[in-house]
Amino acid sequence: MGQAIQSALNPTGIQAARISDLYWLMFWTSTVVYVAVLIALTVAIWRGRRSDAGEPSRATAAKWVTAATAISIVTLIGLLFASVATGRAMGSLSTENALGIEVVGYQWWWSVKYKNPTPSLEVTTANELHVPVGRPIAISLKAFDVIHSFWVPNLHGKVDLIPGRENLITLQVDRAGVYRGQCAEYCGLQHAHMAFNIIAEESDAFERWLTAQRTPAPPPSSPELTSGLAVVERGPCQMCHTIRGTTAGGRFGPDLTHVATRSTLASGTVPNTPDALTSWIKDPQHIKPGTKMPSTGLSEQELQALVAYLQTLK
Amino acid sequence: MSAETDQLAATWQDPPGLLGWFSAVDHKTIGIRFIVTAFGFFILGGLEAATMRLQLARPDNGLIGPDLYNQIFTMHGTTMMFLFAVPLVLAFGVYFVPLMVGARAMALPRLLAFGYWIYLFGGIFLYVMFALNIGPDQGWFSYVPLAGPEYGIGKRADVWAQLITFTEVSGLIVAICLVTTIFKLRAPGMSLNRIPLFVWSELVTSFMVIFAMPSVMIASTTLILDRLVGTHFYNPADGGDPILWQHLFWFFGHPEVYIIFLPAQGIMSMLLSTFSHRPVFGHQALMLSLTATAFIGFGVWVHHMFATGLPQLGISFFTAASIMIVIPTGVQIFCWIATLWGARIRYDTPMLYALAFFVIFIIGGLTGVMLASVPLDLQVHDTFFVVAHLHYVLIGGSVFPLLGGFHYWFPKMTGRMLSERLGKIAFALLFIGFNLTFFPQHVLGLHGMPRRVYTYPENMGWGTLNLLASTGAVTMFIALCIYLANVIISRRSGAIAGENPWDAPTLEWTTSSPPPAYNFSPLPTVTGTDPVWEHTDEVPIVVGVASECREVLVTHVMDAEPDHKKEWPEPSIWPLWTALVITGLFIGSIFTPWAVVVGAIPATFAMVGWFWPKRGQSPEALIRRLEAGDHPPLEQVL
Amino acid sequence: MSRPAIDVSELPPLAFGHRGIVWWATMGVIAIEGAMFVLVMVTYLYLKGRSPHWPPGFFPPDLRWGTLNTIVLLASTVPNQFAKSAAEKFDLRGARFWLVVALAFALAFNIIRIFEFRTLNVWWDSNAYGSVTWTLLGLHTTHILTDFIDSCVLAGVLYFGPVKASLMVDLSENSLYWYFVVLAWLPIYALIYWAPRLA
Amino acid sequence: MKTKTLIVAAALIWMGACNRESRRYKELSPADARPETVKLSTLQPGKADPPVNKTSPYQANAYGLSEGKRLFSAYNCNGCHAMGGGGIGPALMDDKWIYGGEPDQIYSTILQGRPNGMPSFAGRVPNNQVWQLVSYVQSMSGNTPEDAAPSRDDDLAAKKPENRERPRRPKQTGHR
Repeated sequence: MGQAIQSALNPTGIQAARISDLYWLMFWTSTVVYVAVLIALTVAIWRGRRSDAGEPSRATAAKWVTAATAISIVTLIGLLFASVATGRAMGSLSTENALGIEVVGYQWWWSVKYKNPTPSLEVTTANELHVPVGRPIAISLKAFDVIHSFWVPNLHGKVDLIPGRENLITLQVDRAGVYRGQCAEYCGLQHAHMAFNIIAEESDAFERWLTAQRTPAPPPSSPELTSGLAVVERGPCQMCHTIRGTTAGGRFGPDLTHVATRSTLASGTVPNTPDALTSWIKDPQHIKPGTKMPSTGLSEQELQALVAYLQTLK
Repeated sequence: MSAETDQLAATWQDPPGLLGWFSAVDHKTIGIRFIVTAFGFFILGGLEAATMRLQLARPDNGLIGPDLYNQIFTMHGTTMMFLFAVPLVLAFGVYFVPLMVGARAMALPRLLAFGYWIYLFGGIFLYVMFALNIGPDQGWFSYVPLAGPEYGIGKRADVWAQLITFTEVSGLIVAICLVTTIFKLRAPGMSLNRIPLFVWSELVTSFMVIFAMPSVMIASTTLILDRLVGTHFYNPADGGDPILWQHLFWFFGHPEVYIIFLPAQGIMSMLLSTFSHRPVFGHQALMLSLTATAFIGFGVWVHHMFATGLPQLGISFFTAASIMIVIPTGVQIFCWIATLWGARIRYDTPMLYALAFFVIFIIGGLTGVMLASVPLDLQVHDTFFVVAHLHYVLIGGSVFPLLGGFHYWFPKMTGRMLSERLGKIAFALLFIGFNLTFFPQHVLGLHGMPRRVYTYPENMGWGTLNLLASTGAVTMFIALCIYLANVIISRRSGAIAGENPWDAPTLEWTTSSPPPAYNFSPLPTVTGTDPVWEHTDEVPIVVGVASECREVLVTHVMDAEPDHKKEWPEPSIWPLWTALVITGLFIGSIFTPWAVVVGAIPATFAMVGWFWPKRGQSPEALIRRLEAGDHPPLEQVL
Repeated sequence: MSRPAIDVSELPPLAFGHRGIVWWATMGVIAIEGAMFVLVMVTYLYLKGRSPHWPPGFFPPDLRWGTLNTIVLLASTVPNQFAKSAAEKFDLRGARFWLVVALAFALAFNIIRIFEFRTLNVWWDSNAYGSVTWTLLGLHTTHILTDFIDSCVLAGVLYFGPVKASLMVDLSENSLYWYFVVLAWLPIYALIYWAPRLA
Repeated sequence: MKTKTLIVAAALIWMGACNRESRRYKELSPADARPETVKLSTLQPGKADPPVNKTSPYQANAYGLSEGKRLFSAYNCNGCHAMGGGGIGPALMDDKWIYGGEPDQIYSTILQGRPNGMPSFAGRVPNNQVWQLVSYVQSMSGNTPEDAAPSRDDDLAAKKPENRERPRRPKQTGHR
């Protein structure tokens, strides 16, 4: 099944592991029940072929039906307890010294903010969450426009992002790696292209990444880059996008301060390569029909300068 | 005898000619219309499904874009739920309930006709709008805010909401007709515990309709108000709440599933008993389980909302309820197996569909248990696992029995048998195609493929299973074409059926095929659950019901003792006019609230035309008669 | 063949109450409409539960007209009952007279209802509270209006139309439905006028 | 004859509906992105000639209007024209238009900017988005079809929804 980067049956976090245990318990119970019932059915039909087989006395039949019902009740109660127990266990994940992240769902991308008591230390990025391995993570979920749903199958079940409400999902990653998540609540035209990555790394690597993210964008170091920045600041980009350290402060598109460090563009639609970036800026509606990103009709040299500049946002 | 039957035929026939066709009130005529229309929409919904499967056959497919895809999956869900499944299960009731309870006609025939027209016009309305590119695109569940005024752009969501009004009005009307018929028109001797299981399932279903559908009516109405006149029911910024929509919708939406499922279970009991030539084992246990399912069915809606972050304590109750609702269904399955135990089974096509029910539905039931568990649901909710589950439940649990039931009752409705050969081929292909289509989707869901995506990237590794599913969809499509061909051919040249080709036990098989306009002559009485199999010659018949006017015998609710004889409404064109006026009102109110006010005027006139008596005497004359005491003694009527 | 037979030729041509067909139809409608009323009232309480204060930022509706209307509605049950029992005594003259009296009450009620809407002190598009209040009152008004028109038609038939004795049954069930509309109003009145005050 | 009229009527309805309902995102394509006026550089503000078009292509298109509404707040038009009620900038809900309320005039106002604070958005806002804004601004004074104009938004009820505004003929006043 591919590389199972988005599979509930390949858990790499404690929460998902608990769920998949429950799944396999239910799976095998169900299989047994299913086989048992079909065997009973086959036998029932088979006996009909024998001439001497008559109708069972209603008493015996009643006995069997009652027994079967009793067994199913017991089984179901068992499963009920297993389910509730799993639920409790998942709730027990402690959130003290948990890493606090705030995710806001937009049509059709994710805004990610790393909370911090001192506002200047807060980090905003998009469509990509870096998290430390082995430390609980408390993600608060909000929606900007419509209902979305935050779902990383390898790590946890899904929780909805609902306008006017705030939901919380707590998870913990046990193995370093890249895990793919995707919006799971139908949210309009590009629901299909609203993915994100969770990059789990050892805590020092994570801290390094976080501090790097705190720095503003580096100033342009060459004329081409300067004109690239000019496109951002005086052209269309800054209407929606923010690049910290420049005058670009739009709030309705992803934060681009460190866009070059991300692995994908357009919320997991295409890999983040210079070519992909160029064609994305040139004609977004071709790559992601309906996306809120317009194509801005930049001239070729403007486009080149812009892409060159964005490449420097590491 | 034959003089009387001629007289009855003359009395009960629907009037001839085009006008007569539009004024028909015979429950068999209306029932057939319902069934044909429902299957028509089934074909459309199937075509939409096929289109989606083609689009998903391979990754990054460009066959149809997101806009059209979203409209199509919304149309598919809406069509299958509101224009196919519910109308069809009720339609079988409309045709067969009066026959199975030995009644001469159905209660409230004009209302019934009105219900059909409203349903038909609603369906046409939806598809015309779809052709105009105003097809709903927010999902058959229409979650706000996506369906709300700000994000539900244009009139598409209004079309959906108004279609709901059409179909719910129709469904509620049919439910009332069924309940009244089952309670008041049963043949003498058919006490409650002798009601055939299919009739009982229709009764329970009708009650579910009556209490569930108002919820979605309120939901869709408030949605339209939000969109049209700017109310704030679902606006979180002004005291509203999107979750309120989900409560209102699923409080209807889950019972809806059982509304579709219970009548199919009733058909199952009929089929198994007929083809094993035995009374169903545990008749009353089955009645109880149907009823219990209905009751619990109203207590499980929140399991569609586990991911919305509702308080943990509250939702464990709904987990428990959702798991426990399996028990009554289990009881039914066990009783059916007991029925088949050692029986000499005839493997005609209807029976094959009944047996397929076990193989397919039980899988759906078991995955249902998984979905009831909060933690597991959080993983598979809104994935293809749920798509697989719901199709195993609704197609395996409902469509298969319904198709079997159609095979079973086709002779009664048309007088001709369906071809067994074509029937079995269609069945085999359908069975294979179905599992091919939907079993892989369990795996897809577990491997992270969400629902309602118009495409998926190559590197997710979902391609193979999706291709498999699409192949299965094509197979199903072929199977259904064969089924349809079988119907068309056999309609003309099928073998003549006769009264009771399957040697089935219930009353509808004691009259000719197709049944005469007056259903029965003489009117039957019953002494047990399986009248045909009990020695019919000692069983008394009913005499003394007039044949020169539309007179119907009304009986007591409990023991079905004869109570009084009521004169039945004549055929009338007014239900059609009223339906047309109401249709105009509904469609207009998508664009302006004033349509309701303006439309009320012709609606009133239509109502007057409907209710104003055509025959009778002048009030003064009647007063004189009544004051002369020319009326049944009061102790008789009170 | 000489099969035993049940002879029903002596049975009456109509019956009142739960023995009749119309009663069951009416009950079906009452069940549906009742469910709708309950659901909107639940919606009201749900929204109330989610709001820190109630009514949010508006004065509660004026008691005057609403209370007056409640009295009118309760009073209307008297002629309604007379019409019902007259019908069940096959007293057509009395029945249609009392029906007209009941209609007068209904008319008065509908007129006062206009003032009720005008003294709700909130608009439907002000906020969710306004929306649900207007919807609740509007839903009940539609029922009053439809039953009003319905009764007018019936009265028209009883005075001018060709009539049959079976109309007495329709009349009696029509009064039954009026009782439902009256009973449904009481909890709605409590919600619209008193919930904002007691909260 | 009758059938012909029917067909024509049907065709008209169809076109009307399609125009209202079509999601015209494809039009935000590179070709149409630049303002319809000849300009040396997109980075040079102001001085744009009046557009080639006289009316907005999104006048009766629900998608374009709702996009316009979204951009109106995204591009912070609210900052000065608070919900069209006016503030630092003039009100947009009334019938008084300093520089004219015709579509092409609004278009020029957005692209060129105006004295006393209205900045130029030339080179910052793609052409089609400008037209979407134009249509939305017109809907604020009820000058777009009722069935296409935006309805109430999921926000505090500050103003009447655009689809319930009664139309006001724009009057060019030249002053506030």
